[in-house]
Amino acid sequence: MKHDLVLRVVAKVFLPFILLFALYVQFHGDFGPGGGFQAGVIIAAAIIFYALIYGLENARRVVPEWLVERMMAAGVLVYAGVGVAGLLLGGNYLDYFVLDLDPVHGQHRGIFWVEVGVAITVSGVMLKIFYMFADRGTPEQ
Amino acid sequence: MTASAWLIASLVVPLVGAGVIALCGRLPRLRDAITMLTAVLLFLCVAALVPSVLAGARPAWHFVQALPGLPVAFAIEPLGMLFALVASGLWILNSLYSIGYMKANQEANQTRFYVCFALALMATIGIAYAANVFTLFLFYELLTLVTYPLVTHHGTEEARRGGRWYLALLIGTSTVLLLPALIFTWSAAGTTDFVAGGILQGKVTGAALGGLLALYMFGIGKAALMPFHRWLPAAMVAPTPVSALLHAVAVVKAGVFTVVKVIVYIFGPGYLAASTTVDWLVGVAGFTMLAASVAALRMDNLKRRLAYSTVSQLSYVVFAAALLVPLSLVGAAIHIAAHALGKITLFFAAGAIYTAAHKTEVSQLDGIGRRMPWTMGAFAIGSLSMIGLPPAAGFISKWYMLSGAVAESRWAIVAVLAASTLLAAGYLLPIVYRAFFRTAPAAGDGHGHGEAPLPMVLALSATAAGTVLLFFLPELPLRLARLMLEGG
Amino acid sequence: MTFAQHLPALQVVVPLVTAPLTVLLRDRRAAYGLLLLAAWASFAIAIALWQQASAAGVVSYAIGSWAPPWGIEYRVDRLSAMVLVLVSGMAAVVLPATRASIEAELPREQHYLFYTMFALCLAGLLGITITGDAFNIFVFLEISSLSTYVLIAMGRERRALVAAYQYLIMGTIGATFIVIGIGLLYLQTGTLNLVDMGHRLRDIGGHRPVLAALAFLTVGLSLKLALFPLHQWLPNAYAYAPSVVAAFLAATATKVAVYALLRFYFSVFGESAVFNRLPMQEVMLMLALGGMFIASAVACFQDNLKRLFAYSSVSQIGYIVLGISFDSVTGLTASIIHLFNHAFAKGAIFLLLGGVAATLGGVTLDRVRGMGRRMPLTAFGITVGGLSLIGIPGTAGFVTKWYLVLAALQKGQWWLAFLIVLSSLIAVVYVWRFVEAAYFRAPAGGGEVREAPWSMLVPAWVLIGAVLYFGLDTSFTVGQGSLAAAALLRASP
Amino acid sequence: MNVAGHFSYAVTIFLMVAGLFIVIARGNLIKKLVGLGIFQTSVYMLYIAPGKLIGGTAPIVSEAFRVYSNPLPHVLILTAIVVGVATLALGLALVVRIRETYGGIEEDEILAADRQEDEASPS
Amino acid sequence: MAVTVIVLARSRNLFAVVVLGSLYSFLMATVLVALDAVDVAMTEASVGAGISTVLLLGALYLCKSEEAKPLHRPWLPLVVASACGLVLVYGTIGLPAFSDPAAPIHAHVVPRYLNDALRETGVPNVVTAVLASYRGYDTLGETTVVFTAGAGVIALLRRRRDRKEQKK
Repeated sequence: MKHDLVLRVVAKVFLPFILLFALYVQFHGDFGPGGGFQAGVIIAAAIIFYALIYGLENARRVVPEWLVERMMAAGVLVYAGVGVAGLLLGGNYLDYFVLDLDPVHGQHRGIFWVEVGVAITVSGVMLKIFYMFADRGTPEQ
Repeated sequence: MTASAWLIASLVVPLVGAGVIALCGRLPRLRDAITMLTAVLLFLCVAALVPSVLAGARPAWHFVQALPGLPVAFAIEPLGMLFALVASGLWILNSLYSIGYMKANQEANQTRFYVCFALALMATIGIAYAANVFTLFLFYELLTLVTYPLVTHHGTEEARRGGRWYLALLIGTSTVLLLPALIFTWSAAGTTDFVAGGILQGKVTGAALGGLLALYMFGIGKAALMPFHRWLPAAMVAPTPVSALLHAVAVVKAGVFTVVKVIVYIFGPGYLAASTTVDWLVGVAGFTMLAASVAALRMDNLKRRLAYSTVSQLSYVVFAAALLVPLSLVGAAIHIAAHALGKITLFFAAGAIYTAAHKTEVSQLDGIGRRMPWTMGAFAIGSLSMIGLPPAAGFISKWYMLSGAVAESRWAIVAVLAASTLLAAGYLLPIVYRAFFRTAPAAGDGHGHGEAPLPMVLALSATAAGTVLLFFLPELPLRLARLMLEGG
Repeated sequence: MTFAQHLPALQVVVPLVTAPLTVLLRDRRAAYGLLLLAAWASFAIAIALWQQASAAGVVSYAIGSWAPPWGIEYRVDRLSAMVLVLVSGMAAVVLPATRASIEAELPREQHYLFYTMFALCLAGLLGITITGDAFNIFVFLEISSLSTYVLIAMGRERRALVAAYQYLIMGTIGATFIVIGIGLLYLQTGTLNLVDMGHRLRDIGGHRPVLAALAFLTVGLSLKLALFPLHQWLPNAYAYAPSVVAAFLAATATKVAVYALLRFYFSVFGESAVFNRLPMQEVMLMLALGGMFIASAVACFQDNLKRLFAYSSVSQIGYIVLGISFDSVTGLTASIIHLFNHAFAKGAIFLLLGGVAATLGGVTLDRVRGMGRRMPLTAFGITVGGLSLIGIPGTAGFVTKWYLVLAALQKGQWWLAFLIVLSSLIAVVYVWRFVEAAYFRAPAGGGEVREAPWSMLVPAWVLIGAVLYFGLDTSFTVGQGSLAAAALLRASP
Repeated sequence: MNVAGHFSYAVTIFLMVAGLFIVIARGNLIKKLVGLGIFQTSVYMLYIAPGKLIGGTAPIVSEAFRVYSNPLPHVLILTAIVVGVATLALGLALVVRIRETYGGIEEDEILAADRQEDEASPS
Repeated sequence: MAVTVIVLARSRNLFAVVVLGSLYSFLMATVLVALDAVDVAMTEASVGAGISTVLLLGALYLCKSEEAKPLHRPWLPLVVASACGLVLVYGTIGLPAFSDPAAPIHAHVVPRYLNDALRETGVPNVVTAVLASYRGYDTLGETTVVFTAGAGVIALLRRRRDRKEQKK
């Protein structure tokens, strides 16, 4: 199906929207349903979608393996980092109050970064897994 | 050095010795020299303790608090002194003997052999010095473990089977019977220390007391009470020095020693006699004495015959102890020493015969006395001691047992003793007779052989001499034994 | 806020953060160094925490400064402190040995991932132990489990994969059971904080849902701690995993599950609910005995030493559960002590077996023939460990046996006392199969055989040393253990 | 007790039984995993359903509503779902490897293969 | 939903199984929405119906997609499973009825979330608030789980270069 023109065009049109939607889910998570995890999944889905249509190689060119693997780790670090930041700023671990002069803003900030962390890791992992399975699929030579 | 310093020394010396022996495995001569050295040192350490113990002192050492209320501690009382003295003293001769034996028979794994031997001695001393049943149990198990490699020394299928029996019976009895008994004692009396007059008065009564006694008596498998005696013949697959020291002195004596200790210092003869019946124990011991003797009669293999004789002789001690009267208890104590000397002589002789003439069966011994006069002479003396005739040490111990029984006017017991004496004569004297008064088979395969290597002959002559000596001056053991009863 | 107050959080966070870092680094030496650092750090933290706990009784830490029960609480009491010390300590001791064996057993580009997984496993186990929140237990249980599956699957033989898969299935079922149990509890108490739960359950009393929750948690945790007859996953998992993994898991994973069980029984349900309303005591007793005898018996017929000692693990777990089933201070003490004693012995044995596998190319009985002469240190180490499994006086195992028998006698159950000592005789059989092979049989293959690498010998002998030391001086294990046991029983409603 | 009030529990239990059954009974490794998934899903119901309040709305605070359904179970289940998918991924990875080394994904085949190995090379 | 599961249990074609699985997830998601668990529903839809399906299909693509007939009779498993079910029935009987406002889960702990979350965290979506803040630590754990899975899959599925060289 790589050469199906319609699909390619449709995909080209759709991808930005999917990613946009992902971002929406990500940051609107505070007010409506959604959050880092869902967003991460959607991002991953978008890329996978892309890979299915344009082929694994192109996908790899857009989102290279090393980046994916880094993302996996980075996300967790961001999350844990927020916690450590709380420590350094004199609170308990994962204490968001101290992240800003105004505790509520602190909470907001903390939650925001935490969600970012989740999104990064999740999308990274999902992509990586997909790549791995796809790898196994292609016969070795 | 203070007494307790000597005490620690006599535990450390064999340990260090074992370590050094292990290190110079590459240099046989040095290794053997060190074995001898260790043995002598150990004996000196032990001997150095005798005066103070005779003077009534009780050297003690608190090593470590193993469990709350259960220290690993040592305290020397007369009986332990006697036992340690016998074991360490005989180790010197035995080392001399085994050096000759192992060389002459080109045994393998000699280093392992000497290391385990040293460790076994350490364990024995630990048993002798133990201040409570817990410590005693610790070294009791240690002794089993370190002697196992000696039993299995040859590594043949037969040796392994013997080893399995050895472990199965010794570990089995000690774990399944002795350990619960120990723990029960502790939970009942709150202590396991050896105290003159016992620690169980009023704490354990009636049936429980009888049951506990049974657990102890059968749990101490090293005492080889029937039906747990099978390990002793099985252990005869070991090289003769092992049979000699361990199965004539260290291990089995550790068993009967424990029996006496438990009866005297845990139950307390008075309390035991007052509160429960021990006739069954006397019965079992008596039965073992006779049955083992009968079995010995039917053994053609020399070492196995001696092994069964050991089983029966051990029961003398249990038997005497179970009479619970002072005289017989003294007899029991003395018998530990007497039988040790006599039996080690017999085994030495057996080993000498094997080494010189490669003969293991009684029926092959016709006329061997002419070729090996020293050996067989010693054998004769040992036999006398076993039977209990003067001028051998066995007479004294048997004398005390008998007089104890007579004083109690328990004629059945006198009868049993007499019967077993006859049996002992029955299974030992024929050997002497064959050796001296039968002519060797003309085409004897082993003709041309003379005495065994010098070290062995020296050793066995020495032990034989000791047997006689103990008969003429039994002062030291007697005093120790009496001290024990006066409430060590 | 001083540094000391944040130790509870750091205890878990340190290894947790190490994992992604190792992935970022992607270099096996750096990863190894980092992990080693983290392990020793968390060991130090654990000891510090233990001192705090034994001083203050309970150390509570509100994560995110949300007071429990709204936020997640970290709660360190004597027992959890001890387990923390055990787990982190084992990691710290085992790790130095991993380098050599991993480089021997794994393809190069997997090394750093192995360390990642190890870090995650450590973090998960520590998390289970330290947390005071029911659902948090589940989360960290999953962290440790998932990483464990991977670690096992990294084994050399292809059977490692199947073993890991079976463990994954059974482990997940177990975890789900635990979630159901927690859910039932939550539905009745409305809280997830263990202590809070305990209080509210006391008011509710033991009506049906509580008992159902009890049942589900028991089954789930029993799967995790390989209580007979739910142990099928364990032998293969230990036998085919990389040796160091086997050593680490044998020493920690099941122990942590036992800890969780104790926690739920005595801190949440309360022993009255556990042992009075249900025939728990009898059930556990029977299962424990079954494990002690049947598993040991099976062990006697194994030719692969790893499998042999894996089955022996099952039977040893029987001892631990038996101690719990006594529902007395002495019994609990025995269980808690045995957590340590068995961890030391088994850890050492599996480490040394790793060395054997590396040098002799296998751990079957006929391969180890005559190794007593060729690799004396290794052989003797395994022997001492085995003696401890038997419970020979002078080794740590004896202390456990002592307390188990004592507990039985205090209940006046003579028959039980005899069964306990009898089961230890079976241990003699399977240990002696090794001893005879190692010392009293001629080597099968010729060729010069060296000792196992020092990097494996030293850690193993550290553990053996512990076995011997705690066999003679039990002031730490027994002292702390009895205190913890008393605290548990006192705290439990 | 009213049956209707416990309908949700009934569903939960049914799903659970079915899932568990698939896991244990089926020999196919992938199918086992699917069953496992269902088994885990059953737990979602157990948590979420009791959290619902009739007349309540999703727990997103605004002036419009007063009654909200219980958010805490939602949080827990979010975590549970994630754990579930993580497990699934790992399991599948294992299955793929098994398939590569054994050439099959039927439990029986694999066990048979191992047995043959044992017979081929004792110890 | 029940129907789906039964069919799923019976069907032997793995492809069908997978499709049914995702269908099942969708149903589950709708039910969850009905239960006001929008976040969960969203996740279930994206994960259960999305990712899982993709993964399963990927795995199928690598393995054969027909299931052999199970050799052993499925009675024992049925018994085991039903036994667990019965215990759960037994357990749930005592539980508060559906949507009972007095149930402890509504009475305890949660009220604070509902009443104060907005003020304390400034996030109206209480789920997010609890998820990321009150029980943020759980979520950290959850993220770690995901990470673990990812790293694990890498460890399991990465091509073994050196091994192939050995083969050659």
